[in-house]
Amino acid sequence: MVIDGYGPLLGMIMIGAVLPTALVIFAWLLGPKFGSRLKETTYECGMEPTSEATGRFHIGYYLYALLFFVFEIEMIYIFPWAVAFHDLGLLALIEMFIFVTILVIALAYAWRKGGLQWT
Amino acid sequence: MLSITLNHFLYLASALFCLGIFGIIVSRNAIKVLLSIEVMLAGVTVAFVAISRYVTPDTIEGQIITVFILTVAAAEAAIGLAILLAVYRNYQTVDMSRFNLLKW
Amino acid sequence: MFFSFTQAWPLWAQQIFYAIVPAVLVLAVVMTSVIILVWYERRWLGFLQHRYGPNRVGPFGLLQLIADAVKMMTKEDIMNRDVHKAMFTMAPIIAMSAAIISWAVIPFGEGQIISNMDMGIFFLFAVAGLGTFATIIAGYASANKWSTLGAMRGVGQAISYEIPLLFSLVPIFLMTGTFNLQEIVLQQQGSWFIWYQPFAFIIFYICMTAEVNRTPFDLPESESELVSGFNTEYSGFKFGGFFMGEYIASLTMCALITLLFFGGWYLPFANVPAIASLHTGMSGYFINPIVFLAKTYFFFGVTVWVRATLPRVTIGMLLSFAWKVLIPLTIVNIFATGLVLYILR
Amino acid sequence: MHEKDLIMIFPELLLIAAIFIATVADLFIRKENKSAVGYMVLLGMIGAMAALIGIKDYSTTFTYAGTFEHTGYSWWFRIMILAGGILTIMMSFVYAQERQSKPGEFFYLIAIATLGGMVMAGSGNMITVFLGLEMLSITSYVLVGMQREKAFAAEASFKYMLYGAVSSAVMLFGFAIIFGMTGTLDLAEAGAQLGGLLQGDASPAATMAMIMVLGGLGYKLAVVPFHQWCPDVYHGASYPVTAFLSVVSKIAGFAIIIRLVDYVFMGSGLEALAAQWALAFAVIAAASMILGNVAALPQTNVKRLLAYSSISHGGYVLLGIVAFMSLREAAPSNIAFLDGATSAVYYLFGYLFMNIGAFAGLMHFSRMAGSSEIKDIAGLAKKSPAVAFVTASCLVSLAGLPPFIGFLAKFYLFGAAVQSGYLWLALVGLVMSIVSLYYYAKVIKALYFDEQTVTDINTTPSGAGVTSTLAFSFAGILVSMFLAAPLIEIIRWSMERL
Amino acid sequence: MFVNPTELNTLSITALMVIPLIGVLIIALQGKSENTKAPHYIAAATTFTVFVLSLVMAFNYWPYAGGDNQYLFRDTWDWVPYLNFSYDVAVDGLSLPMVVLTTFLLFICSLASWNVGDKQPKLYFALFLFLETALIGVFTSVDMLLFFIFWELELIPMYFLIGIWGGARREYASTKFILYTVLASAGMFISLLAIYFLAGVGFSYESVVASGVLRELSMLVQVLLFAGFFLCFAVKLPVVPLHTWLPDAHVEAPTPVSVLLAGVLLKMGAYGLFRFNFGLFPEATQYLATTLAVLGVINIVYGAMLALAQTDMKKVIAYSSVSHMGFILLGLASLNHMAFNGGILQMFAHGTITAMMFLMVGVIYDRAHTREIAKLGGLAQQMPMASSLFLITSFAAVGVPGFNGFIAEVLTFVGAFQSFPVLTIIAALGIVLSAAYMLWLQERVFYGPRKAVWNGLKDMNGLEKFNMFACLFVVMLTGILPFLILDIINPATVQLLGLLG
Repeated sequence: MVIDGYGPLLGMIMIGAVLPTALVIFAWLLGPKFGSRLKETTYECGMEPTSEATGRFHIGYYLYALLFFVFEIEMIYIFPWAVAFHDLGLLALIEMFIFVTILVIALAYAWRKGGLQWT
Repeated sequence: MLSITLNHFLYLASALFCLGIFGIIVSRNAIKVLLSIEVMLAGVTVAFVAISRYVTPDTIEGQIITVFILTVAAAEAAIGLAILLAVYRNYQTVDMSRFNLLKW
Repeated sequence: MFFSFTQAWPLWAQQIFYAIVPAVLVLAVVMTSVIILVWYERRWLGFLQHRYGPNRVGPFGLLQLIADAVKMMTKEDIMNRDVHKAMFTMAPIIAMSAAIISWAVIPFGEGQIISNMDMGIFFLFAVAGLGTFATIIAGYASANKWSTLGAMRGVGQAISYEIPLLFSLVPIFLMTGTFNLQEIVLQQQGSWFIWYQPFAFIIFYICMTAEVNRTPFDLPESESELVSGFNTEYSGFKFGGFFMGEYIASLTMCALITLLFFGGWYLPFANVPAIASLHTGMSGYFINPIVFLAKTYFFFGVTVWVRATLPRVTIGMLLSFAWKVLIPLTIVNIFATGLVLYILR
Repeated sequence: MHEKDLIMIFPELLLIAAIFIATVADLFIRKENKSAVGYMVLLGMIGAMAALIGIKDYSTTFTYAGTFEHTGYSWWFRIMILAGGILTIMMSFVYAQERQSKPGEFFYLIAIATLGGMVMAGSGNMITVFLGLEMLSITSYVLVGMQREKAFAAEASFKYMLYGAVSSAVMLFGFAIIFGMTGTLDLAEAGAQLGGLLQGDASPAATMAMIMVLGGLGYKLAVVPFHQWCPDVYHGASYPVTAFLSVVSKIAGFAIIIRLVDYVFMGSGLEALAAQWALAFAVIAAASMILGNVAALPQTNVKRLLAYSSISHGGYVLLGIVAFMSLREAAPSNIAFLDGATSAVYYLFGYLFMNIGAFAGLMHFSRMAGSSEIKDIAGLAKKSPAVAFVTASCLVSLAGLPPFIGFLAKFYLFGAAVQSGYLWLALVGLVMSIVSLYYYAKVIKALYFDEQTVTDINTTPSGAGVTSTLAFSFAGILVSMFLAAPLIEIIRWSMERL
Repeated sequence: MFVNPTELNTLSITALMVIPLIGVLIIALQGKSENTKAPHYIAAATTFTVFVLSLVMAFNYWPYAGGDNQYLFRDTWDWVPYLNFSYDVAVDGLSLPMVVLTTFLLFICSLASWNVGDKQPKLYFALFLFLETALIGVFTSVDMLLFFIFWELELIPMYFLIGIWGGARREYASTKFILYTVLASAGMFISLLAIYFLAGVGFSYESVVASGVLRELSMLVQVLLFAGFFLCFAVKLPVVPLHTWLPDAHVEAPTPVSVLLAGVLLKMGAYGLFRFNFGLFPEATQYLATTLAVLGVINIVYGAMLALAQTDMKKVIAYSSVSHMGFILLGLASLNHMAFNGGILQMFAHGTITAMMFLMVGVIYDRAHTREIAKLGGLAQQMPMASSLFLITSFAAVGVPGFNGFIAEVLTFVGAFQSFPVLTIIAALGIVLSAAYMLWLQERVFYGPRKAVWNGLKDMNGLEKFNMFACLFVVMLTGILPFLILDIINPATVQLLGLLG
């Protein structure tokens, strides 16, 4: 396969990747380098750092992530359907309705079980 | 110009697949094992898409199964993490060599 | 054509030219826009809050950002000793790259687009989604609990609002039957989609605001709680990377609003032959991008206005709003649109 | 696709509807009334069963672009799987109420897993195979680990998940290779081409693909090289789930394997190839029978014992497949033709009832004693003689003694194996059946002969669910023996429409 | 009362098998009353009905015994046509005496179980009646797979009967019993499969014999197939090296179960040997006849000598069974008309006589709670009726004229002498020994000085007397009028001899 027609895109990606990198390196070269032990401590509003940085997190984040996972994946079914909708009949609409109903049931489940509650 | 053939994709697919297997065998961290499974599935996906493009350009069966694999892989990962969470609650670790209540 | 002079060149040179020149052009527009927008935001915010905003450096403070940029570039680059150095450095680069690359599929006018791919919107969201990685990587690599917490919030917010954001666009796809942004704009020559899909627009607007972490949804960096959120440990240009990435992302979202709901580069009543002729030919080369950018800047102004007006919400309110209100609404909207379209056909 | 074609998946649609309703209803039903969810699911399943029986002669074969097929073969396997699901649901009422923190979910997850099995049985395409497999597997992972607070369950579930995920990835890679070589995902078409490929120049790649696919499916069957998860998972999971895994998963796996074997090896000119592979299958079958039965001997836990026994039963069924592969033409005209596939499916049908019956009965006793160790259920036969009787009958049937189906089905299998020239395999099976008698007798002996060791037994009745499961199982093992002729008639009918 | 059997649809063997199952159902369905005697009555009534029906069947068979149609009262049903397997039961001259013996002993035993069944009576009598079905099935199956099914089926109730209601080492005994039998029946199973594939006419004994395929096989194959069947029957019979399960099972089993074990189950071995081994493999039978005879003689002498050395009453009788089964084996191995008749009559005779002996032991054990010969003694004074009945039983066992044992032994010996003179003379030693151990047992248990410990013992009660006299009646009836049985047996033996050439 010859990569064709994607040349400008490739250029954009390359420039998009190179420019920030270059700027970061450039800034590092330009900037002064004093360094001191105090500067290298974790910043907690001037206090001595306490406890681990990667502790436990609210379970809610995890539940939302799971829900996101499900919905985001379902998106790859809904989007093609939407685009092809013009060529499909009523049956497709009904099928998608059923499909989304399953999603809604999942959402209702999470809702009812308190998965969406942030306490 | 740069010319990529089916074989290149298949090499990539196999490499990913083997990398996944390797990861499963060597890692003791359960999360790494889950990630390795995803890598295996990624290898499979690459193979399907490449074959679909090169061997059967007229049909999209390969792409369809890829979409399904992605979905299922996501579900599997979600369930896997949930189960791992339950395991972690009981064992306070994700080190697989500590999961020894059952005899294997 | 603009670049017809390249036809005499050898093939490899043409390819390199086409790979680089459009990219550089777009990049220039985007970067300039950022510079303008930062000033614009601060002035506009000052006006809304009955204060001056930057007004010392240059006329109307126009050169303020240049000064800021110089300062950013020459600051000391501090990394605390617990950070994961590679990831710490990578995060701002990813944030900025993702924001920049997503402009590859945004048309400034008919044909004025880097890659007119059919999967335009898919590509855009896929790339823009990488920004989330930047957030979480930054938070994790910083070895600071405020950063990590901020990153968690950022990600939670981004993924929650991603769903209604995408769902709200489905009616547009149902109507247009394509993901190609240029195609979508071309279909709006007669009338803008805002008239057909006001709900979709409102939801999209809300989600967009949350997606790019702007007030009232700027929880990842809420100063009163989390110092500066996930970028607390960043300084110098590494901070600048996030800063610029965020502004570019906002701009992208405003551009999307323009393209999807407000007719892109088309003036109002573009189906009237007199106005339609403006958008074609040589005049189109200039009018299209100008109209497009003008609309985009306008919507950016609206977001600033919102920022100046509304207070910040809490994370619980924020997330449950997305799941309990926005997602059901978008789903209803999808099927209402589908049904109407089916009946009309 | 036609609207008319929906009739052939009507049973599945009915089941899906029931699951929907149950899922939503579950959200609003109070914890002490969760059995209602079970009844809803059960009703849906029975309706699906009725619908399935109703569409037996429905003529259209494929729907959804050839991915789902309604042939006699898929019809029969769907019936078996659905029957397994119904029995499992019935036996889990008491369990779910007493031991589950989420009884409602428990019911409809079993229904979803059953649906997955049915999709697998009806699949005509690798996509559907994969989807059905995963629908079955993923819900099974959850079911195994549903008692989250128990370390056993969580660990078993995690191990099962790892095995399952890796196996399905391996199977998919095998599918990918097959897809690359044949250019189609259709099972029949790909299988037909694969038969030739296995013999030709591309044989190494095709062989590898075949091994990967069979290996990926093999874990569902828990036959020997893929069996390690089985005792642990059975041990960690609850009784209904274990019964479900040992029956429905196995039947669904065999549904695919038999069909694959038929598509790939049964073409003309592939006799030598089929013989080679049959030998490989025979070795696996023998290893499963030997390992399963021998390893079961020293077990002291009922569930582990039944786990190993289920490994061995997988081997027995494979024996039928070996016969199926080697027995290409009808035997001398004066002998009834012993069809390997029919014998395997007949065995599976019997296994369905005897295994679920055994699990249901032993669940009852374990619940009484509060432990699933054999020594703890000792002497409980006196406390509930009827249950003990059915349990003992099922165990006797598993051991292959008359008057239950286990005997006739094993006889059929061994007969088919002998006729196909695998005398040694039949002998291994026979000897191993006798070995198995020892450990089944151990359980019966504990129930009947030994003195009761646990003093504070739980005497609350197990409810109508367990009772009716046992009744159905007993009727199943008895009726499928005494009405063997019509049953085999039906199975043959379905095998001819493979 | 006499009906033409060909028109006799109302009298079927299936009915004989179904009636006990109905009994099982009735027992199972009657509530939770654990301690009533209801199951006892139901079982007695059921077994009695079956016994009467079998008698009616026998009387109806009698006029047709010598006819062309060998299998009468035949019920067939095409069970699994794909396997050529059918439900096919019928009686001929060989099986009818066995069926009557079975139903008779079951009836007697259901009465003898009056006390045994008190522990879980419902389960006990359910298994008991189930056993009856299985046993009738074994003796009437024409289809060999069906025979095998019933053969295995009989194990299950027996396993429980010994295992639950047995003595101290009941688990050991029952496990040993079932493992021996199942392992041995694998031999039959393999031979069965082989016959199925070699002959290719399905499982029907009749059609396999008629096809004559087996006779065309090489002698080696025939002998191997013969051995497969023989292994199975030898364990049941039992032939000497395989007999070790028997004393254990007998000693541990409760009295009625011992009666059945010795009276019916051992006959299954002899019956199978006679019907299947001899019928299917005539050449191999002739080839191996001497071996069988030698085994029979070893059984006779070895069993008798071991019986002499026992200290437990039940073991004495158990070994006497081993010895007596040797007579049957010798008779069958002689392959002539008279010995065949004698052997089969001996099956019947031993069934009834050994039942009497075990019943007597049961009577004593019930009262004294010991079977140690050394501890007993002088019981004749406490239990005169028991003493005299035991003496009569001993005479019957030894083969005194007037009892059916005498006729059987005479026929066997005369027949066997024509074929194996030397072996028969050695076997005669067995008779002498049997007289020795029986009379010795009588002497040690009932005579001698009266022991004070046994002063309180009551004599036999009515039920026990009824049981004993019923058995005695049968023993003497067939001893005095042996033609009652011989007329039925004779046509079958004649036909088998024709087969053997």
